[in-house]
Parts: sequence; structure tokens; C-alpha cells
Amino acid sequence: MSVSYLEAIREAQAHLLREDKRVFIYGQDISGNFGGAFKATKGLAAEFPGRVLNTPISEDAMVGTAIGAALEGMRPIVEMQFADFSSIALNQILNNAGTQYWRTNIPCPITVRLPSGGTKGSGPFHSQSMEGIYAHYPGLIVMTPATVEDAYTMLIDAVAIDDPVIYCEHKYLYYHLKADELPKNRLPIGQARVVRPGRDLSIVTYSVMVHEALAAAEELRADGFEVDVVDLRTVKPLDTDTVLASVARTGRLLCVGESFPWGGVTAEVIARVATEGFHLLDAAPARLNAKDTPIPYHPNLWSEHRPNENSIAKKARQILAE
Amino acid sequence: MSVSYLEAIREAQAHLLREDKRVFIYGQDISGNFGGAFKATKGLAAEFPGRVLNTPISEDAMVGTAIGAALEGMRPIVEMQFADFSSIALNQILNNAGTQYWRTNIPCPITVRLPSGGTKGSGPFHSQSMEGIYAHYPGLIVMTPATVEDAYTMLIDAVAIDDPVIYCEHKYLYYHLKADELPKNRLPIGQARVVRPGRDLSIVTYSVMVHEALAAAEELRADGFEVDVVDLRTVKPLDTDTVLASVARTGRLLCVGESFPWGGVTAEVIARVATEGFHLLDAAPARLNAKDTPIPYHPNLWSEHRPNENSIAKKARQILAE
Amino acid sequence: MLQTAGRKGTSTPGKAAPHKRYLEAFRWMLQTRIFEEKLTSLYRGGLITGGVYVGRGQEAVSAACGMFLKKGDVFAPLIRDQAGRAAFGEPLLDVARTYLGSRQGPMRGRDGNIHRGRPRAGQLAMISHLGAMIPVVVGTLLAKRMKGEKDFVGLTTIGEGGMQTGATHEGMNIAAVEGVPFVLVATNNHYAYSTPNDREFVCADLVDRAPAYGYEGRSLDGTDLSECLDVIGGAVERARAGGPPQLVVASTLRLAGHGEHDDASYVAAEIKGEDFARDSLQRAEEFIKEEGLADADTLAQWRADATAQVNEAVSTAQEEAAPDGNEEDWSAISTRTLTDRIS
Amino acid sequence: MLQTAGRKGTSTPGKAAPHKRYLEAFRWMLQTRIFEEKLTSLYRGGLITGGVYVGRGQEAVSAACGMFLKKGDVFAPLIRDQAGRAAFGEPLLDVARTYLGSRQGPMRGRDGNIHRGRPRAGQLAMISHLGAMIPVVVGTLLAKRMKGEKDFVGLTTIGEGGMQTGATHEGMNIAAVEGVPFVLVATNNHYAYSTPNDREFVCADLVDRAPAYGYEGRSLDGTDLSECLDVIGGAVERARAGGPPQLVVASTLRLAGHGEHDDASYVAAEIKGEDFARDSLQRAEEFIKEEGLADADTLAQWRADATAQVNEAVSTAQEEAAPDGNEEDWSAISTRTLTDRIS
Ligand SMILES: Cc1ncc(C[n+]2csc(CCOP(=O)(O)OP(=O)(O)O)c2C)c(N)n1
Ligand SMILES: Cc1ncc(C[n+]2csc(CCOP(=O)(O)OP(=O)(O)O)c2C)c(N)n1
Ligand SMILES: [Mg+2]
Ligand SMILES: [Mg+2]
Repeated sequence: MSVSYLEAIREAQAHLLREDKRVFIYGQDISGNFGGAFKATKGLAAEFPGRVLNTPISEDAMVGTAIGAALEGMRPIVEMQFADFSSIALNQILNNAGTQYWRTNIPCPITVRLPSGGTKGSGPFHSQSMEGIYAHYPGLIVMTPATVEDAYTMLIDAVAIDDPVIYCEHKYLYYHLKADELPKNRLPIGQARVVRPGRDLSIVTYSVMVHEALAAAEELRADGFEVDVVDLRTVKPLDTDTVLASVARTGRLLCVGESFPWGGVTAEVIARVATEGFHLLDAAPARLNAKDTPIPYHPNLWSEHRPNENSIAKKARQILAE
Repeated sequence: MSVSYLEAIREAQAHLLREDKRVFIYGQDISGNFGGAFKATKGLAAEFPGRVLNTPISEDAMVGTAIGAALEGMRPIVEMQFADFSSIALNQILNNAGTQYWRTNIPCPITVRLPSGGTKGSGPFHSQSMEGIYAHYPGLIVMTPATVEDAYTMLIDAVAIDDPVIYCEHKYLYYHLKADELPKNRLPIGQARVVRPGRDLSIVTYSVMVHEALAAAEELRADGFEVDVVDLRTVKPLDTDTVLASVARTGRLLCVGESFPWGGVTAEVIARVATEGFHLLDAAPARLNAKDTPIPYHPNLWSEHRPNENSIAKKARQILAE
Repeated sequence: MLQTAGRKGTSTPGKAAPHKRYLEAFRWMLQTRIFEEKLTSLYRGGLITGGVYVGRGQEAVSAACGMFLKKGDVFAPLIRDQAGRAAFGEPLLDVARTYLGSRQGPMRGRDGNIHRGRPRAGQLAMISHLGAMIPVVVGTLLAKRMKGEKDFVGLTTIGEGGMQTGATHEGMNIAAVEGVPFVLVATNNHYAYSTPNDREFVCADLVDRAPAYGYEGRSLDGTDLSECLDVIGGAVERARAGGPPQLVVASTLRLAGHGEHDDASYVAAEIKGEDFARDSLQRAEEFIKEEGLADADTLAQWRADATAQVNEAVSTAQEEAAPDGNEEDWSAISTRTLTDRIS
Repeated sequence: MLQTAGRKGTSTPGKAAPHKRYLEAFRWMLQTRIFEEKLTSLYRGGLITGGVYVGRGQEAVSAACGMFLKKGDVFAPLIRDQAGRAAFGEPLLDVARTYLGSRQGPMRGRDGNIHRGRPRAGQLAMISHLGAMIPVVVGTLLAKRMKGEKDFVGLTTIGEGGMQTGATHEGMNIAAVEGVPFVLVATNNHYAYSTPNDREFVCADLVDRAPAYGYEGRSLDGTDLSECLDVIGGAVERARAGGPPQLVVASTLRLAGHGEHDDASYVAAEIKGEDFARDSLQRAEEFIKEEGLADADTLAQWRADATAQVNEAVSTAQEEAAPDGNEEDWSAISTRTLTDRIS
């Protein structure tokens, strides 16, 4: 048996609905036989009647409703159809969920699932990675699982946490990524994972780019380089210690993300390493992001727009040559 | 005669309405005798009938309408009542204005004025600085004038530019900051300004924090340190060259902003200097931002939440001691 | 059509129970007026930081909103709801502490003035973005239903200006789709800050929005306390009994500035002579006197009681310590182990 | 009340001009059906990247939307508007190039499928976020009025699902406040993706939203071409003549998946027997035959012509070069001197 990243998300939700009667799922097209645009809730409406609810096309109200339910003791999961449409709910997420605990002392345990990131032919409005926006504002935890195991355990943790969680699941990984089984153990939230230890260069990344980075690391091994790959897992909180420990091993840093290049996760990571681990660096750190344009529809353009194994390997070689 | 930062904004708009019949202003409470929550359009409705229009409380539609008018050849200026309410218009700004030119090849010359930043007692929803969110997405120019002169000339430039501009005016500077007269000359958009040359430390900052940084620099001069203060003026595009030239002079960098600490302008500046000017740095760069919580209402909390002269001077001394 | 036009003129409450209710409401209104005048004078004296927002002119509407709600109900008051908050049970001390920035208030100096609440007591703490509290109320009601609670209702208020936000639309609609017991009381006080109705919306009466969402709609004269009690009480009752969501649209004039910083000089002179521009508190007091529901001594005593309560709340709050930035732990999340460490 | 209920059943256009119009509309519908079937087959053959979205079942509504607009008007088509786009003047080549990702198309491979447009030609390029185009149309109309243009109108379409977004509400309201000549044609095709009406809204008919915004409202049978032409034509005419904004609500069933990836197996069997589930194209063809408006040869010729046009557009686009990432200048702004240099 094997389980995909998408199935892990579905299974985590089944588990949550089964174990915790406070949990319900709220989103567009997630109910009935349909089970969501990506089938992440397939079968759950039938198994858990009244707890997997279709909503109108009203992202702002979806999140507002979830906030109210959370204040009343529930543990809602909101599925955005695409991360890109969470722009409509941004006010509720940042200004209502994000400020609730700090203002009122009452926690606001909502989980917002954002099907994120680019896939072939999806274009400017069905491809975005918005973790950088949500992490910038206070009051939110932002998760970006890169593996089937993390997709499963982190979603379960997300719902257990008393604070609002933005759970960025990557659409490219939905079907491409498979594991043999659901995980038995889990790494705590807030801890990054050294996916592959190395001594010559640290590639710090998250979500889909972990896999591109691993492929690039493999390529570089042929040249005799040992690349340390760190998967951040959550971009907020960001596990600075694990990142610094990696840079301490290698002296060199490349930070890779799929989102837009101004600010965001890669700038934050480099800022942390530069400010807190400056003496660890033997060479200038570098970053690789998508280009500073909307995400193109055409595969020829899209493949140039986002980082990938080749561009990562190329950039890594430049750093290693310094 | 003297002119305040706020008057400069009003005068720039008067000038624009006078010189360019494509210009109109769109926003809440900006018309009639009232002239806006901060009086930035005081008198303009009477002087320019039909061109300073009150809108319903509909930020999304305000920006959407401006986009449509811009596509038809107008040069709308949208006044948000507070930057914080632009969260409601975020989708139109990022996904419609920001993608328009790239997608259709037709430029979208709107200017969105965001009364930004903290003032005493304004609390979580009337104090935000959102430049980091807008700069993260492609397709927008983000201005953050720090002086009366820039407030004037940059707003005029903003409207002249064929692309969407987010003009972040700082509410704290509205009345506090005065100049003798309106400027005759201007620095081009995209160019940062060395406000004060120095040799020991570069403080790179923008908007209201330029003044806190200058005060801190003055304080440090007493200790014999010469601080180079760079005012970014626009945070996108960000004038990396001027920043690097400053760091080349000093070898040390402190980056200061009033917004939230995760990501944003300060992370971006440090990332640029670390990646492009690593060898220029003699010590670890540092940054100073607001704290990672909503902006507090009470002055006692607010004064701790944001950076100020004292915290800047303190941080600067740490860097200088390294 | 379910909607009925608001009656004009003074209404005559006929029975004893309504009289008792009327007088109770009047006392909340009176207390509110006294408290808000106190807040204004503190503000003018420089003793309040930030804005002061009062409900002058709409105390009747607001009092009625709070009075029909019980423990277990949810109330999301807005900018002009001091009367309703008090009637629903918010301690006066919460108000004083929040305006004066006491660390002992519910917001502990972190937020101020009208942005206060105690979600656990069913009173949500509004955010500024107008309309945003509507879906939040819906969510609390949905949760209560899921948990098997019975006999509850949720009410929130909005201005005619706030009716134009996307959040209001999505929130009103989702309440109907979920079929929760929800009441929205909208007050058209003829201005949103400085903006008059003609730049806000076009329909004849905002109650025309009710059928658009499958709500029952009623409009009323917000200066007439008796009508406020009847109509809002009725709406709460119908929602509680399982009826569709309710939209009540009250007509008033804002008898103060938008906030106390604002002299409201933009308010058209003509409008001040309209029926909806009357002062609901004054009307109620006249009615009480005319009908002999309370004598002059009683009225004076009520005023004195309210003044004493207000003064006590204010002086208590004034003696309390302000928050201290050095003692804050500066974490926006409750799970401290997950607080991001950013330097 | 301005709103009138839609007539049911087949209508009988009585005069020559309507006949001519009817036949013209029919030809746009026919061309659309043929083009969309072609797109579907290209998609199934793996020749189109990304989604394909067709208007099957609502060609009559869409054709009517495009046909009454002239040069100088503004049209913001949505997901199911191939017929209206063509009728308004969008070259078939634009469609083929966009779906096939030719660098010569209006979107040059940067955006795909339905997200195409030529703002300078009055056809806006939709973003995905539903409702977002409404205020944009309002803005174009406001600008035209400011520039002194006359005799123009703006029209956009929406689904019943998209009617529930905040953007739609704010946009509809601001159109009325500005008093611009605006027409919103909403099609209730009974599903938003997989979601049926009962989880979308509660009012009896979405045309009940018209009075809420000061619009004139009409509902109609979207499977009846004649009615579509009459009602939408009338709405465009009234808006153009200075009437209030117009809301037209058409009833249809989506006779395809949400996109061509979707088998629509969630569509309830019962609903397929409803009057609104009929195929407008088939109904129109039957009507033409019954009334003898065109003979079999003519119909066959039209079909052949449309097929040829479609095939030509597709094969032209297929021969054109795809965009090349290395040749892109990767700037999202037009002022190249202000492009941020980020490494
Ligand atoms: C989304 C949003 N935009 C702008 C504001 C700023 N603002 C606060 S109150 C107000 C006027 C509100 O008018 P109305 O809803 O009629 O209520 P009233 O003040 O008349 O009671 C405005 C514009 C806001 N709070 N929220
Ligand atoms: C704000 C927003 N949320 C979600 C979506 C994803 N989405 C695209 S089309 C669609 C269904 C639209 O239904 P409807 O408006 O009824 O139009 P129809 O497809 O039936 O023509 C959804 C949910 C979107 N485009 N915009
Ligand atoms: Mg009002
Ligand atoms: Mg539909």
C-alpha cells in the first residue's frame, strides 16, 4: 500500500473528525460525493454527516465563521479552493484571527488549508504561495509541509494547536509524492528537519522546493560536494537554531523558495543567518525564488519562472566556487 | 510660511488636479467641506468639482473602480482612510492592478494612498505599515516618503508613472514634520537618499524611522561615531546600489523599520546586502522592527512596540562595539 | 412581503410589562448618556488617549439590542452600542478601564475604546473593519448548534455605511445559508463619518436588502423607544424561535460627531429638523413624564444613581496602573513554545 | 416594483428585425458550441494545458450579452461567455491562441483560457476572483463619463455562485451610487462547481437582489433565445438611455462539467428534467426549423462555415511558436527603469 501527500491530508482530516468532535471542515465544494476540487475531503461528508460543510463562494465569511466557531470551542478547518483566493479572506485572517488572542486573551484555534504553489498551466491565480504574507503578520503559525509524513502529522498538530494555523499544502506534491504508509512518529512543530546532512553547502528550503533541492544535491554529489538540506517545515515559527547549525557545518548558504523574490521566507532566513550567524558564513549567502512577475500560464514560461533542480544546482555551484 | 508633510500631500494633489485632467481622487469622506479623515483633500472638492469623490465604505470596489478608470486613460488616486483598511482591497491591488500590465500589456496607472504607521492611542487597526505585503507581490511600486519634499514630489511622480503605485504616507509625520516651502527639485523615483553621510555605521531605513535614526545618529555623534543614514524612499524598487555604497563606506549595517519583524523591508535589505555586498560587511548586520504582536493601543505599550531613537542608538552601539 | 414600514410618531405602550421594559431601557439609555458625556469631558480634558465614540441619538436602538439577549446568546456590539453593551451585562468598569487604558481591563491596554469585549461572556470584541463581525457571530451560532445548545440567538449591529462592505454581504448571506438564529440591527443615522446617504447606497430603504438574503425585514423609527423595543424584541424572538434571520433597519440621526474629535459641521442643517433627528432619550423622558410612568423624584434618583455608577467606574479605573511595556511578554499566540524568536 | 418574473415556455418573435437578430445570435451560439467542442477534444487529446471551461447550456444568454454592445462599450466576460465574446468582436484567433498558448495571442502565454481580453478594445481580461470585474467595469464607465463620452454602456456577467462574493456586493452598490450605465447579467445555472443553490443563497430568486441596490431587475428563461434577446437587449437599452443599473437573472443548467476535467456526476438526476435544463442551442434550432426561418441547407452551411472558421483559428494557433522563457524580459511593470533588480 502507498499513500500520497493528498491522501495523507485526507487521512489526517478523517482522523481528526473521528477523534475530536470539535472538528468540522468548512469550504467550497468539499461536501457531498464531490469531496473538494482536489478531493482532499473525498468521502468524509458521508462518513461524518453534518461536519463537512459546503459554503457559498465567500472566503471572507468562511474564515469569519470559523473564527466564531473557534471562539465557541470548535476546531474548524477551512479549505480554500486555492491559496490564491485567500486574498479575499486576508482581512479576517490577519486582523481578526491573528489579533484575537493578543487582544482578548481567548485563543482562536482555526486551521486554514491553502492549496498552494504552481502546477503546469495553472497561471497567475491558481499558483500562488502566500506563506510570506501570512508569516509577516503577528499571531499566526504558518506550516509548509514537504513530505507525506509531515502533511499528515502537521495537519493533526495544526488542529490541536490553540492558535490560528495557516497550513500551506503544495498542489504539486498532491499526487507526485508518495510514502509507504502513514507515519507513526512525528517531529514537533517548530522544529526544522535536516533532510540530508552535508558539509559544503546548506540549502535551506521548504515545501516543494525541498525535493528540487534534494535532486540538485544529488547532482552535486557527483561533483564531490556534500550538500546539507534543511526543510523548514514551519516558516513561522522559523527554527533558526537548526538553520544556524547547518550553516555552522557548511559555512555556505543557499535559500530556496517558490514564492516571489521580494521579501518572504528566503529573505527572512538570510536575514536571520546574517544577523545571528554572520561569523559562520565563509561566503556570501544566496537565495533563489520565483521571478518577480505573476506566475505564467504557459509551461515554457512557468518552468523558467520557478526555481528547479537545474537552477538550484547552478546557483549552488556558484556559491561553492567562491 | 511653512508647509507640513500633510499639506505637501494636499498641495501635490491640488497640483495634479490642476495640471492633469485625467486625475481624480476617490475615497471615503474626502469630498465636501470635510476633506478626509486627515484633511489631505481639504478644499479640493470645491476647487475641482466632480473630481474629488466620496465613496461608500467599499475598499475593494474603490480600487476596482480606479483600475477600470485607469484602463480608460484616467489617473485615479485612491485614498484609503487608514492603510489598515486596504486589507479589504488587497485582492484588487495584488491580483488585478498588480497583474494587469503583465497579462494584458496595458498599464494600470493607479495611485493608492495609504495613511500608514502608528500614532499614539491608535491601536491594532489604525496603525499598520503594509509596505512589506505590497512589495512582496509583483507589479507594484511602493513608495514610503520620509520628508515633506518627498511627500510632495513623490506623489506627483506616483501619478505620472504608468504603473500602480502604493504610496505609504506616514500619519505620524502629517503634522510633526514641516519644511519652509514646497520643493523646486526632486530626486528621481527609485533612488535612495543618503540623508547624512558617515563612516562607522550605515542605518538604512525609510518613512518615519528616518527621523528616529537621525536622532540616534546625532546621539552617537557625541560618542564620536559618524553614522551614515540612508532613506530608501521607495522600498520597491529598492535602490540596492545606494545601500551597498553606504555599507562600503561603513562596513556595518543596521536596518530599521516600523513594521512587523518577520520578513518585510528590513529582511529584504539585509538579504540584499548579505548576498550582494557580503565582503563589504565588517560585522554582522542587524535589524530593528516593531514587535511581533498587533500594535498596542496604550502609549506605554506602543512606545515599547516600535523602534525609536533610544532603541536604535542602543542597537547601533552594540554593532559598533563588535 | 414580510417587511413592514416603520410607524412614525409617538407610540403608546399599552400594558404593564412593556412599561417595566420601557423604564428599564430608559435607565440603560440614561446611564449611557451620562457615561458618554463623562467620556467626552475626559477626552476634552486630555485624559483619554485615542478616540471616543458615542451613541448619542441611537441609545434607544442599542438598548433594545442588549435587552432581549440572555446568557448563552451572542452579542457583537459596534461603535455606538454603549447602551446595548450595558444592557447585555458588560460591567461599566470594563468601559472605563478600556478607555482609560487600565491594565486590569479586558483589553489590558492592548486595545482601546470600543474595541473591547469578553468572548467567553458572549460579547465579541469588534475589530474595526466594518462587517467583519457578522460572520463571526454566525460561527458562534453554528458552533452552538453543533454542540447541541438550544434557545440561543446572536445579534450584531451595523451602520448604514458598514452595510456596503463585502464582509457584510458575505456574512449576511452565510447566516441565511446556515439558517442560524441571527439578528442584524442596522442603524441608518444618515451619515457614515461625513458621507451622506446619497454616496452610500441607492435603494429606497436599506430594509430592501432583507428579501435579497432571505431575511425578514422591519424598519423602524430609532428615536421611538417603544417601537425599538417592540420591533427588535420581536426580531430576537422570531430568530430564537427558529425563524429566518432578521434584518431591522432603524432610522436616526447621529447626534454627535463621528468621534469626539469631530465637530460634524458637515451635517446638513435641514436634516436636523427631520423626525429621525429627534433625541430618543429626550423623547423617552417626555413620554415617561406625560404618561406618569415615573415621577420627577424617581427620575432624579435614577440620574443620580447612574452618575454615581459612572463616576465610580471612572475613578476606579483612573487609580489603576497603566500597562508596562517591560512587563509584557510580547507574544501574539497562546502557545508560548511556538512563539517565533526574531531578533 | 420594477422586477418582473421571467416568462416560461417558448416565445414567438413576431417581426423581421427580431428574426434577423435571432438568427445572428443563433450563429454565434452555433459557432461557440462547435468551438467549445473542438476545445474539449483538444483537451482530451492532451493538446491544451490547464483547464477548459465551456458555456454549454448558456450560449443564448451569453450571445445576447455580446450582441447589444457596440464599439465604445465595455464588456467583461466571465467563464462561460464564448458566445458573447465572439458577438462583441473577439477574434476566434484570440481564443485559439490563448488556449493553445501561442506567443502571438493577446496574453502571449502569460495567462490562459478564459483569462483573456483586450482592454483597449473594451473587452476586459477577467481575473479569477469572482466579482472582481464588476467595479472595474464601473470604473471604465465613470472614466468615460468624465471624458465626456456619450451613449456607452458596460456589461458583465456572473454566476449565481459569484453573486455571493463581497466584491460583487461592493461593485453592484458602487455602480448604483455612481449612476453609471451598467448591466449585470447573472446566470443561475444551479451549480457553483459542485455546490447546489441551497448552499449558496436563500432568497427565492436572485433577482430579489435588484431592489436592494436600486437596480431594475428582470429574470428570464436562459434556454429561450428570444427571451434572452428581448430582456438583455432591453436592459442594455435602458442602461444606455440613462436608466438605473440593470440586473438580469437567467435560469439555466450547466450542461457540462465545471471544467472539462469534471464529469459533473454530482448533478442531481431530477434537475436534468427541469425546464431550465433544456439546451438553448437545440431549442433555437428547433424554433428556426419550425418557423421556417432558415432551411436545412442554410443551417448545414452555417455549421460548415463555423466549423471552418474554428478549424482555421485552431490550426493557425497550433502552428505558431510557443513563448520562450529566455526571451521574456520578466518585468511586471511597464516602466522598465523602475523594475526592481532582485538577485
Ligand atoms: C472597512 C472599513 N473601512 C473604513 C473604516 C473607517 N470607518 C470607521 S467608522 C466609519 C463610518 C461608519 O459609518 P456607519 O457604518 O454608517 O456607522 P456610524 O458611524 O454612522 O454609526 C468609517 C468609514 C472602517 N472602520 N472599516
Ligand atoms: C473568490 C473566488 N473563490 C473561488 C473561486 C473558484 N471558483 C471558480 S469558478 C467557481 C464556481 C463558480 O460558480 P458560479 O459563479 O455559479 O459560475 P458557474 O461556474 O456556475 O458558471 C469557483 C468556486 C473563484 N474563482 N473566486
Ligand atoms: Mg451611519
Ligand atoms: Mg453557477
